[in-house]
Amino acid sequence: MKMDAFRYSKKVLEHFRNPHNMGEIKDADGIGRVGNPVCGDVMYLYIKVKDNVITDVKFQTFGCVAAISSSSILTDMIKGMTIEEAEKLTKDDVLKKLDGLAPVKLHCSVLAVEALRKAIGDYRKRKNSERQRNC
Amino acid sequence: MKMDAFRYSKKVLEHFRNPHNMGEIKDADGIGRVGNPVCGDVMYLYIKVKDNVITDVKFQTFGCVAAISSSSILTDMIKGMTIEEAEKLTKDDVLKKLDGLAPVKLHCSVLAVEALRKAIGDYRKRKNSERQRNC
Amino acid sequence: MRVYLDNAATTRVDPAVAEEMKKYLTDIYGNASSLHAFGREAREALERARESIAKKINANANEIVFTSGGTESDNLAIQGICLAKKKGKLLTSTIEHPAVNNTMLAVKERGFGVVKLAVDSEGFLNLDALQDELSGDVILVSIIHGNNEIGTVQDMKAISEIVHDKGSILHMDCVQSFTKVPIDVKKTGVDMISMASHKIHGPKGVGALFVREGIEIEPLFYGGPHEFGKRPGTENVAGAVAFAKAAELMTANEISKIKSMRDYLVRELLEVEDSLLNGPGIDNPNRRLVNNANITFKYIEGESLLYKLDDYGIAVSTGSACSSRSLKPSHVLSAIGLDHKIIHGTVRMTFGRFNSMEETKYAVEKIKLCVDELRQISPFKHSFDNYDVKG
Amino acid sequence: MRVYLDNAATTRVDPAVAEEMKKYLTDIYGNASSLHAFGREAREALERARESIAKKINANANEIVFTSGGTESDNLAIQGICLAKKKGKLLTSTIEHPAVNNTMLAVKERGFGVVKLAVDSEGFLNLDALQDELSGDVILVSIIHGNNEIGTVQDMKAISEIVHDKGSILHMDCVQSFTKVPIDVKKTGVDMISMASHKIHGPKGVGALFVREGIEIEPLFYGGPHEFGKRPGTENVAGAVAFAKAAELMTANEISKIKSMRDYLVRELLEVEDSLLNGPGIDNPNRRLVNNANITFKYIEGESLLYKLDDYGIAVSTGSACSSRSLKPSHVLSAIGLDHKIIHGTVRMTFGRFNSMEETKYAVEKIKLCVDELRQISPFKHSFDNYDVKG
Ligand SMILES: Cc1ncc(COP(=O)(O)O)c(C=O)c1O
Ligand SMILES: Cc1ncc(COP(=O)(O)O)c(C=O)c1O
Repeated sequence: MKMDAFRYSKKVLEHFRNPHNMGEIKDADGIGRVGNPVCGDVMYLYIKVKDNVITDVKFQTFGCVAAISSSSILTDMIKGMTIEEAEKLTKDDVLKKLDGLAPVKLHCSVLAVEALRKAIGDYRKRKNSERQRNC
Repeated sequence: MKMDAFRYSKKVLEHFRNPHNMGEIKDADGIGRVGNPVCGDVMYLYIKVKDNVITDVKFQTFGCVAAISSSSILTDMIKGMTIEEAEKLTKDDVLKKLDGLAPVKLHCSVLAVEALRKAIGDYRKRKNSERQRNC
Repeated sequence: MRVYLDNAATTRVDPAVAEEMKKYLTDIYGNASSLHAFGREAREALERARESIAKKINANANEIVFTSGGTESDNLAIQGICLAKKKGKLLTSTIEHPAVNNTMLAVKERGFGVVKLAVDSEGFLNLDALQDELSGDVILVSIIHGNNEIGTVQDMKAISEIVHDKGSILHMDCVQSFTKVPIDVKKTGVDMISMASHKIHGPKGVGALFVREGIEIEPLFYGGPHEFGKRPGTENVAGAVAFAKAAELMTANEISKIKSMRDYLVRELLEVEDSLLNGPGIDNPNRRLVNNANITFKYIEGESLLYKLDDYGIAVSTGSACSSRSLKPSHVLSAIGLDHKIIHGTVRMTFGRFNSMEETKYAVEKIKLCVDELRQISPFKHSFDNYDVKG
Repeated sequence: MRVYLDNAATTRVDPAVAEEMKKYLTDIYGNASSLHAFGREAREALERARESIAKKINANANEIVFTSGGTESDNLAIQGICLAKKKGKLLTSTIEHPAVNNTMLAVKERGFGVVKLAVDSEGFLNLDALQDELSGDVILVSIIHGNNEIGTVQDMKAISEIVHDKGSILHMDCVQSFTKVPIDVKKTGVDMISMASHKIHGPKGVGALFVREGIEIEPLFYGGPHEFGKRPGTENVAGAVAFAKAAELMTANEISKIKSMRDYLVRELLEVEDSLLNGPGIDNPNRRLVNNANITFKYIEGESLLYKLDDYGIAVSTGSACSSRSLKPSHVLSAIGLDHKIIHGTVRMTFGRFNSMEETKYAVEKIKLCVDELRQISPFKHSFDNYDVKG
């Protein structure tokens, strides 16, 4: 139903009710912090990486239902992935897993993917500087 | 109540339900026939006159509730009047007796008074021609 | 006995409809635009009602805009197109309801061209005239589908084809015909149709406008994003649900029951001397609304007959309810060529689901009696000789 | 437990109102414009309802025009004046409901001047600004009386005096304030006020506009001569009767019961760390709607709180119901100067006659719990440090 486009899917509400991987990793290997100017949402993503594989991940999100569930599902998705695999994830992958989002809420899935990209970038930067330091 | 201005008074409905002096006088001394171009109503008024006094009166009306009750009340009013008294009647006298009429219906009381004027005119004309014949 | 024969003016709400409605007043009372459970329940009910109305005319749910009634629907269609198109010409008929007639007058004052098309003696639109007047600048054709006074049902498909041949848009006022005549917006191609709940045993204050997807109209008023941006205001959920329920209850059975009572009444009353039926014959339900009888009794006046019948508990009308306070002779009866002398002797009797054959027989008896009594008062008996009395 | 705390969006119809209404659906069902007994009964009911609504605001019955709701009333006032005056300037505030806001936008597009007047941090209109902007060409001032989001109740008399000093016309949107704040149109001199039934435990689909005798407005749509020529369409008798009944049931007792629940909730929730009340203080019922609580919880987002509470059966809102599907931060909260970071952490809880203290306590408990849970997910705990994350 057209007028019902705003409703959240069951999947979205499931993750909202019981968000997975919520919290902070004090000694993270990479941190992605992104804010969404459209609606004021903010997401922090923390990753632990070992042998190029994401071994742990946590998030903190200030935002709406869609933002929180996108965060939760994304953390589920990337745990165990290699950095390269994770890097290839798009907002559409997140959307699919969430059984879709209303058009006005699409940007929330973007937020999660952006946080991931930033966390990976941060992880690479740290590794680089580590390597440089090791040289 | 303003929006109720169209309702008929009890008096109007009484006369409508039981119109007085309804019918025709075959040997009338005066007949007034008037039509109302506004709403298509037509009224015929028949009078019998003796010694300048209206001794009998009857009407036939093709028209709405207001037209029929105006006819009825007018016939009641003029029975027993002298021609001069009857001639002085105005639509306001009729309206008063009917406890008023809605603005859109005012012309119905005019119709009755006009029929009366015409019947009196007819009566006078006949008397005149009679007198002339008697000369 | 009380006999309500004015179902074209409005109808008794079916107790089953009232019952259903109550649930959405006191139990499912949320705002259909609210996000919480109370709102979602209301939204679901509203959308079910929309689907149901859509189904009745073979439309899609997103083509149904709920309004406050027939008048608003007519205005939304006509003004809505005028506001969207900014200029142009509109075609309509000489037998429209005031909701269309007066809206046409209003847009005419705002600079739009308005042409009224003639009808024949039964009230059917002159299709040649329609064809002739259609030109590139005609932004809308608005024709009453089932006439509220004389029951004439226009040929929706034929009109639609002509209008679309010339690339224009067709609105039909189906306030009287909805559920009484089968309407299929896909088969006929009509672009907009007006409907009202209170004419089909639903509550007053609810109506709908079907607007074909792709037809752009501007709203009449502004506010929230309700009803696809075409009609703002907190949705009248209980009203919409009740409207849908009422439409569902108008079955073929009910329709044929109504028709048989109407047919009986018409046949009986046409036996009265100097009486005539206005509008199409009563046989074909696709040419005349099954619930409508419009009869002229010569030599008497309709309002007088109305009041006499009122004393017997019988409700009839002398025209449309909203013009009953006006003295002007019916423009519809004038349009079909009725002489002004006899126009005033016309009464409309319209049936509904709650009438019975017993009531109908009682009404016939009293109508005959009252016509007779009024004719006794009337100066005219068998002709209108001497009608044009001179000064 | 289900707790409905969204009574500013809409209310549960009082069973007594629904009962009364039913009578006018199934028993007194005539068309109020019909001449027969069925019509006269309906007319009498309609006019009694009109008298009753008029009395509530000390108006005359012929100054009450029934409409389909608050949105239509607002539009009839604003568009009605614009259509009548043809040109000129309109003044309004920065905290109007979309029914006024978007109508102002529409008339602006049609060439009218529109100026929005600022409010202070509690939402009260800047009277100096009003004075300054009033000039000879101001054809209408339209100000919301009781604000639907933050509950601010404007000083009707003071505003009216200023507006009339400059010879202009004052409309006030009283959709939220009607029956909750005493309104006296004679004492205050206000020229038009909008009201809606569904905000006071009456049915949806009914509203009214008070139009002072002598104020000329054009109708929004055209049809029969109903409602003093200002609003055509078959009169919604049952709706009007129900609206009047609902208004009668809003007694001082009910109001004070509502206020005490609201006050309890606000006091409790302000004990939550980093929470704040938006709008005027809760003490003076003439400065703040007695049923309104609008609270910001820092570091969380209102929609998330709404959905969490929904799981507990508690209905709250993040703004007006009709903007709940939009992402834009509340223009009302922006207008009172709330920082955009915390605007989104706002929820509105509004009480009605059917809430209980038990429900209120349950709601307080769950709100505290949910705020806490959401703050655990949030990256911000005691400050918005690091909010402006850079690319
Ligand atoms: C053909 C037609 N169109 C429009 C209307 C107006 O509908 P409403 O009175 O519900 O506004 C009516 C009935 O009054 C009607 O019969
Ligand atoms: C202040 C205010 N004005 C106008 C409206 C519009 O009223 P309605 O939704 O009944 O059309 C509302 C409520 O939605 C309101 O709160």
